[in-house]
Amino acid sequence: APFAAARGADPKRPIIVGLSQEPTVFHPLLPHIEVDDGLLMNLFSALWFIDETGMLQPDLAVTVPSMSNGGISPDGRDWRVTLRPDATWHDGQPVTVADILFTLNCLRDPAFPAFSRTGVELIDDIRQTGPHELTWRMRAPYAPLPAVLASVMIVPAHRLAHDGDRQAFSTDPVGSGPFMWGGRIPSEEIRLAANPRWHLGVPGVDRVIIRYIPDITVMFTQFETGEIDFLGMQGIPPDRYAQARALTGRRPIRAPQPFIEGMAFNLGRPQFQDPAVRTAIYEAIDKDTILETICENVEQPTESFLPRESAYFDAALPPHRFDPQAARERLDRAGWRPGPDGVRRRDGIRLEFTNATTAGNPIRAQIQEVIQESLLDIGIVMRIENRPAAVMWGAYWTRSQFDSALVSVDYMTGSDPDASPYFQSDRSPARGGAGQNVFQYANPEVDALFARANTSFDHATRVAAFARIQQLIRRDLPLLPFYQVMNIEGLVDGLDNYRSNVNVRSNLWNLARWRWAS
Amino acid sequence: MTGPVPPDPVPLLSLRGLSKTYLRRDGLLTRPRAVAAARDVTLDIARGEVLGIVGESGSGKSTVGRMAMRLLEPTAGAVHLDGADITHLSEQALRPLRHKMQMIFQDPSASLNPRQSIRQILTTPLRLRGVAGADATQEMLETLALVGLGPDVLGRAPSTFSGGQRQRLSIARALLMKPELIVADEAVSALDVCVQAQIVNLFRHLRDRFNLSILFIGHDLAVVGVISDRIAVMYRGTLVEIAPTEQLFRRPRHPYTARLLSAEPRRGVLSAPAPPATPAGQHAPDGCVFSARCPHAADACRTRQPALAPVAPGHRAACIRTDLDLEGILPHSN
Amino acid sequence: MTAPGGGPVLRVRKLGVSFGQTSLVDGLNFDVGRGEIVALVGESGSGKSVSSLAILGLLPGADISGSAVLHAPGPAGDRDGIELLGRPERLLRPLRGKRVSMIFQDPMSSLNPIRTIGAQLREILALHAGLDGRAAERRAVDLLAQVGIVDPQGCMRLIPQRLSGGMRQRVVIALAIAGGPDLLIADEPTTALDVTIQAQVLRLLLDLRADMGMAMVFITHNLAVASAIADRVVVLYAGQIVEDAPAAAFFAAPRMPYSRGLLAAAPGLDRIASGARRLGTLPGQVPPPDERGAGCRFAPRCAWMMPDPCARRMPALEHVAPAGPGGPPHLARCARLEEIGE
Amino acid sequence: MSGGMVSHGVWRRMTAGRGGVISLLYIGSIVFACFCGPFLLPFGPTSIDLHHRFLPPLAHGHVLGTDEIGRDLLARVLRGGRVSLIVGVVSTVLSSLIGTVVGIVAGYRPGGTRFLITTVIDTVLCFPVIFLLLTLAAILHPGLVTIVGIVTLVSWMEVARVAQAQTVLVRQMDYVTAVMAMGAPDRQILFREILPNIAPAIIVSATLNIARAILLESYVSYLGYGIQPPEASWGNLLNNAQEYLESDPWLAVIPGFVIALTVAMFNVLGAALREAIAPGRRA
Amino acid sequence: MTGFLLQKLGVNCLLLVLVSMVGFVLVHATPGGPLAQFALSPGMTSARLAEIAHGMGLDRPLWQQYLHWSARLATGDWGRSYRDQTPVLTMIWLHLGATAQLGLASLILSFPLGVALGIVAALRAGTRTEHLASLLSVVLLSLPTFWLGLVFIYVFSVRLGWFPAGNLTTPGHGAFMDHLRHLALPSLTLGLVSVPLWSSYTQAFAGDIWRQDHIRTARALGVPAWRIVVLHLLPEALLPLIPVAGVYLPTLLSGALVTETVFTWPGIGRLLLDSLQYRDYPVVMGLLVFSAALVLLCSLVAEILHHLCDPRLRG
Ligand SMILES: Nc1ncnc2c1ncn2[C@@H]1O[C@H](COP(=O)(O)OP(=O)(O)OP(=O)(O)O)[C@@H](O)[C@H]1O
Ligand SMILES: Nc1ncnc2c1ncn2[C@@H]1O[C@H](COP(=O)(O)OP(=O)(O)OP(=O)(O)O)[C@@H](O)[C@H]1O
Ligand SMILES: [Mg+2]
Ligand SMILES: [Mg+2]
Repeated sequence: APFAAARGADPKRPIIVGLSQEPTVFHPLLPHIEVDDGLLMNLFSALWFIDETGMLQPDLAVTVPSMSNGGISPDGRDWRVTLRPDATWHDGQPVTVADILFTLNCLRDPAFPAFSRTGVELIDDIRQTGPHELTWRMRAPYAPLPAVLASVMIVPAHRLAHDGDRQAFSTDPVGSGPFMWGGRIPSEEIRLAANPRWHLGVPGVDRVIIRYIPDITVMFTQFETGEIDFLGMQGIPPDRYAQARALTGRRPIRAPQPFIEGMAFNLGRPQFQDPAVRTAIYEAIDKDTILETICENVEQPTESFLPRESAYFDAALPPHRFDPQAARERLDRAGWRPGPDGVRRRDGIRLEFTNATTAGNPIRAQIQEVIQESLLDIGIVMRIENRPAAVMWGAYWTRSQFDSALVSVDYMTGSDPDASPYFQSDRSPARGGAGQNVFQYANPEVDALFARANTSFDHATRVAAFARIQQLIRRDLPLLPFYQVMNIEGLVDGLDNYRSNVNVRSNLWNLARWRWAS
Repeated sequence: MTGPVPPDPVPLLSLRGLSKTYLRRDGLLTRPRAVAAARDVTLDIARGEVLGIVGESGSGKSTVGRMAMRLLEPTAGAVHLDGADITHLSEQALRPLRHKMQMIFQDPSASLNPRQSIRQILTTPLRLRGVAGADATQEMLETLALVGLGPDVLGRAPSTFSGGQRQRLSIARALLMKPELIVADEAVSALDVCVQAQIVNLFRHLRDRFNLSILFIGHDLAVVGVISDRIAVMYRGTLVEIAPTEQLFRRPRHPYTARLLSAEPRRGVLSAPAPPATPAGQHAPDGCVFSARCPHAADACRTRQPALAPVAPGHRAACIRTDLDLEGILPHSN
Repeated sequence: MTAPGGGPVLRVRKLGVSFGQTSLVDGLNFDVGRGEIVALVGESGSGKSVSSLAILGLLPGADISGSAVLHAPGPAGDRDGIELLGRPERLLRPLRGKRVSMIFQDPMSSLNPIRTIGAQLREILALHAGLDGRAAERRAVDLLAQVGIVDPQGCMRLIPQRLSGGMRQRVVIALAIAGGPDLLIADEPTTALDVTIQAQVLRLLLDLRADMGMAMVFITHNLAVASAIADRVVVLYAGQIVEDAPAAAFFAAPRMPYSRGLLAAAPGLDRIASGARRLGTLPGQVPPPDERGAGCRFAPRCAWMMPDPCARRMPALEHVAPAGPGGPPHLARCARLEEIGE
Repeated sequence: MSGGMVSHGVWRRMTAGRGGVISLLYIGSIVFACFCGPFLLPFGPTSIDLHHRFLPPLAHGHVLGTDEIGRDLLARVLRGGRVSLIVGVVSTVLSSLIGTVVGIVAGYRPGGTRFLITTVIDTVLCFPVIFLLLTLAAILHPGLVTIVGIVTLVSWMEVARVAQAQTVLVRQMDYVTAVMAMGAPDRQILFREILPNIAPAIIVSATLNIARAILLESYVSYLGYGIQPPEASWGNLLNNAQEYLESDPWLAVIPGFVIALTVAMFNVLGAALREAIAPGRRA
Repeated sequence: MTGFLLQKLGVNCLLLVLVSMVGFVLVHATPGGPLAQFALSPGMTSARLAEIAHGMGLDRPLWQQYLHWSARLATGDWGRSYRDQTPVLTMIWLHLGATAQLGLASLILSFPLGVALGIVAALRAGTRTEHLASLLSVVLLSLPTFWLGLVFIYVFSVRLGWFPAGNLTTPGHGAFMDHLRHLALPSLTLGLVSVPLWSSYTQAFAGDIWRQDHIRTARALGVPAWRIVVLHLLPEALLPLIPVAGVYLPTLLSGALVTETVFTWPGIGRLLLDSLQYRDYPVVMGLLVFSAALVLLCSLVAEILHHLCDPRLRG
């Protein structure tokens, strides 16, 4: 096991975690957001999990099935999983194959409001084949499945079999993870208590308190005053990084995230259909200076939609070049000429568009303002129309009603680089597809590459396919990749074993191993 | 004796059985209580007649005045102006008739808009009559002179005047409407004797010269006496006696009137009536309103409120003790 | 009735009141003897209320000059007395209510609308008579009975709104006399009342004078009232005293032309009988405070006016007839006193 | 004609006192500065200079320093003043107007009309302010007009209540009855007799409203429904500066000071106006 | 009395129905929806979102949804939060305590302070003291709450370390004193910003009364100044504040939002904001009905209380 289970010097001292959003979903199969993940990973266990190196590590399963250990048949369609016998639920009941079956069946049931059915819907013919063993058959091979299953938390069948159980579960969830539910004050905190019977050891502390602190500035202050030990989600704003480093007894940590911050285009808009326009816009943006000044050198510039920690990341993509003159010339060549008001146009289409992002994010607003000025410089008008999150991510985003947007998106599927929901041409909701291709991006070559990569279990084949996809996306620019998001998390000195993990959506993933140094 | 004005076939103003009951909710926790401010008041005012109304404070004088002006909805009864029933006319329909009657209010400081200059205040009636320009100014100045004020007042705000001057201004405003009837509610109470005399003379003059009718409400018997042709006496909302002035002063026929007259201070003499034996307001519900305080009350007085009945020519009183010989404040003439 | 006697309780000398540039009252001289009722009459706006407020130190923002000395009552009074004008609030407060009290012009608004009559009376009694608890309660009931309230116990528990105007006026008087003052200034206490209640109130004030020897300044417009109650009459015109006479003498034979005009304008009952309904009036108007000339202020309206002394020089307030020792003086302000005669 | 005379008098009396003159001068100059000032400054309110961020006041010719992306703070403050003043003044004027008319009518007409109006007022009062802010702003298109509209919508009720209560009082006064007794039409009674007398109370609530409107705008913008970058307002300059309260406090101090000063001046103006309308009120 | 109450209750019930109807339409008319927050989740598709929305009944006609909701409300079922499945009433109840504490504490601070300030300004009208008092009110009025709160946090938490920067309690110190320390800064902030409300009304009312004759009477009778202010002026000036409080108190429910955010105080304001932002319709509607009922109740109670406290209005 990667962890040497060890109690901290002072296991009674609780760890106080500050998050700027409130975890509210305590049933891991229901739709939830990142902040819920941080909690759910500690209450529940999956069959296996992804560690900070990207390796899958067994959790409820004895081993992670693969072709080499025979857990997956050579055609990638027959799977066999063996459970460890000693795992129990928080209420003392053993974790059994029935629970796994129940969980997978929930996800496969179209009537169940599961947060995602990607991959799982391909599973067929599940059966228990031994006291601790089960098998299933895939309707089609699907390489990302292990990564997908790493985020499928197993739920207790005996607690959820009946009507109305789901609602009771929301106030008293029972899992098999390292921590047990210790109570909740809505809008204030959630308390977790160490699970003494945890199958992977004993958590390093007895209690964890997760506090909801909606204002980022306030959260930083509470970190400053020592009211929270760990500042997690949403993190410390870049412009406070220097200040945070000067604190004594606490330190900021740059934790790489799977999110890629960039400017997304809606290619359904006539002004964006010409790749020259997208390229020119990219060229006109002084990305380096933005990263240097507004982002205080905290963020890592990138050209890919994959995080650099991914094994599939292509480091050889052409770098961005800031060259407004080149941008102007490119537009001139493409026939976009400045009109009398200085705004470029072609065939009655003006180079004018709106840009939106979630309101109340000062860094993004500053970046928008800088871009706005830079684009005006080359004859493009960008109007800023930000929206609150609930509006922004509603139909406006999903139905491609935006012109362009400043967003940070995790394009991967778990730790797998599968980004087909975002880039395959048949996955655009605005065109009737099921997926997240809100860019309305369509490139047959990309479509083919995804199909190849997702059905192959051969690492080399997949690496090659994803490298080509990254190159094509970099060339076509349905989104302008600015940087890979670094979350600056804050940690009090003397709290050991924090590990940043780009493969999961929350760095609370190994909270069980955190402990107070002696 | 100047003799009563011969009754006009059609009186200018005629009040028929006017009653007003206020529903007063003293608190959330109590039932609304009915307060009879006026009960079955019947009066006529002829053209060119000055009718005085006296009575103790709260006896309903202002209430009657306001009902006569249709500024207050009567609970029962009717108001006739020039023979026409105006009790149920809408405010809209009433508007043209309002020119004919004007009111001077009891409180001089409350009846002038504190945010307007005197010119603005006096322009309002002229404008409503359609007089404008030089004519308006001319008329304004003439009327001001009538009440003893000069042109210098026009630019000033009401707050810069003394109580007496304000009272004169509101009289001037009423006169500017050129009404046929004025209801003057204690119009001279706040004035010093000199100005009071001016106004009293002015009213007499207007009555003689323009045949103006005046309903003059007051509590200074001397003033009311000097100005009025006839006087009505009210007690607790009920009209208890009505008679030509001299007749009333010489020989009151209602014990309350007698009591009122006896309280009038005269030079060097102060005759205060004995304080009432019972706390006020405790008269029998059906009996005569004055029965609780009346020194002459008989048993019959406690069972029934007597109606206003003629006791002499032009003289009516609501008292069953017609046998009494009550003392007035003027010597008996006969 | 107690005859006025002894030294004055209040001696006012050269009292002047002005607001900024406008002088409202100037050179007021008058005395109030022990147990004496002085009626202050005069046209509206002549400064009656202002002067009495000034004496009590209740006129903020005004410039006050002259002197008003309060003497202890007694057969001879004391020599020095207490100067009221310019006395700091801290030192004035103990005098107010105890030595000198005031009833204001409007009885309706002079009582605290949300405290019971009992509470208001008890407060004053605790303050000036040192009474509290039972004793204060008893004294309060006594006072209310004394001012003629029929059900004093019940009245104690009521708030002013539940009382009729006459009752309220009597409560105000009860408050004013609770401290047993030597001097009571009553500013038109009966103007708002009807004649029956007015008569009761006047009777009450006379009784109080008789019982407690309280001196009184009685401000009024109503000459009939003044004649019924006052020992002496002081007439104010345009901020000056124009006549100061014993009541009897005044009503019999006023000497100053304005006083005569006043009496002529008063509506007497005799007029009704005689049928002479027209009241005597004075022509013209009172000059506003800032348009007072150097001469006699009444001159422009005076029938006896002569250009020479009247319009040029202000006449002095002079004795009409030589007052005998202890006899009541009669003063008037007119250049032609002699000629006008009686 | 005569109305002119009195309003002339109001103006004269208002400018007679020190408070009136000072506040008028201040308001005049801040309006001028906000609407014309940006054209006279060497730095535009939107010209970004990422290499000169967070300059302290007086550095490099920036009188008030620069903000987090190197824009001249003075230019920003003046530019922001436009939005804040427009929102503050226009919504206050609108809410006072609506509130006054509604309140006066409700106060003047007992019975059905009053019941209807008080019901509407009560209904709107039942909605928490944030609820209205968030839902309406999300439904409407964000922008200055929306903000003015929303701020007006959430603040007219108070004026209406004040106006109604005052009207009920004033309507009973004899000077109103007197004019009614002359047969004057309702319009004249409402606007010539009643309105001038309830104006002081309305002015009080209006001056309180200006501050609230300016702050409310910043709040709406903060929630993402307000004016959009690069436009600024005093409130959102202050909002954006909260992060730098420790490191670069002037970014917060300056807009905060301008808001407080402006609000104070409107209060002084209100007091002077009230004094001018009610000249007879002596202590 | 009962008649009056019944009539008032009837009208208020109608108002509640009206408010809930308007509110329902407004809430559902806002763009976005309760599921928008999941749009960026990996593997989420709009088809999936539509299926979930259908399961929640969100795709039915609005009037049906309203009827359904109101019918259940009538039976006492306020529904459950979309976000965490907690029953709405429980949710409101859990947040109400925090808000009530904060509101009460700030009231205890702001009311006496505001009244004192208003009285001083009224009594010293026209003097430097009055100007100073009004200046203080204006400054407090124009201070944005979050700004003031942050300054307090920097001064009293970060620099001086006297008080915690937020939350209800310190973990492990659930004691009463600890809770009071947590309450200190938020209530100070909210208290200070509400001072101008009380001071401006008090100044207006007390100024009026101070000019009235009965105050002068009290002075003429030699009542000491402090007694006049405390016993004569104050009670009368406070009476008209009762209806003001009746309007003000319910607004604290959501009006304390900014303070609650800055000091991470889990109150109703934040619940409302979060529910609005996540389009948690049942909670939003529940809060709306609850706060509307509170508004109506408070104004009714204030009216009754005003009648009980003011002897002039009593029978
Ligand atoms: N709006 C009202 N609501 C209830 N009761 C009222 C109202 N107006 C007057 N009253 C009552 O009606 C009665 C008569 O009042 P009114 O004003 O007519 O008396 P008045 O004879 O004019 O008295 P005064 O001489 O004091 O002016 C009084 O008892 C008064 O309390
Ligand atoms: N605070 C003040 N400032 C300026 N002038 C004032 C003030 N108070 C009173 N006056 C003026 O002083 C003059 C005298 O007023 P005062 O109240 O003493 O008159 P009065 O003799 O009592 O009259 P009334 O009989 O009407 O009560 C009036 O002209 C009045 O306008
Ligand atoms: Mg009356
Ligand atoms: Mg007076």
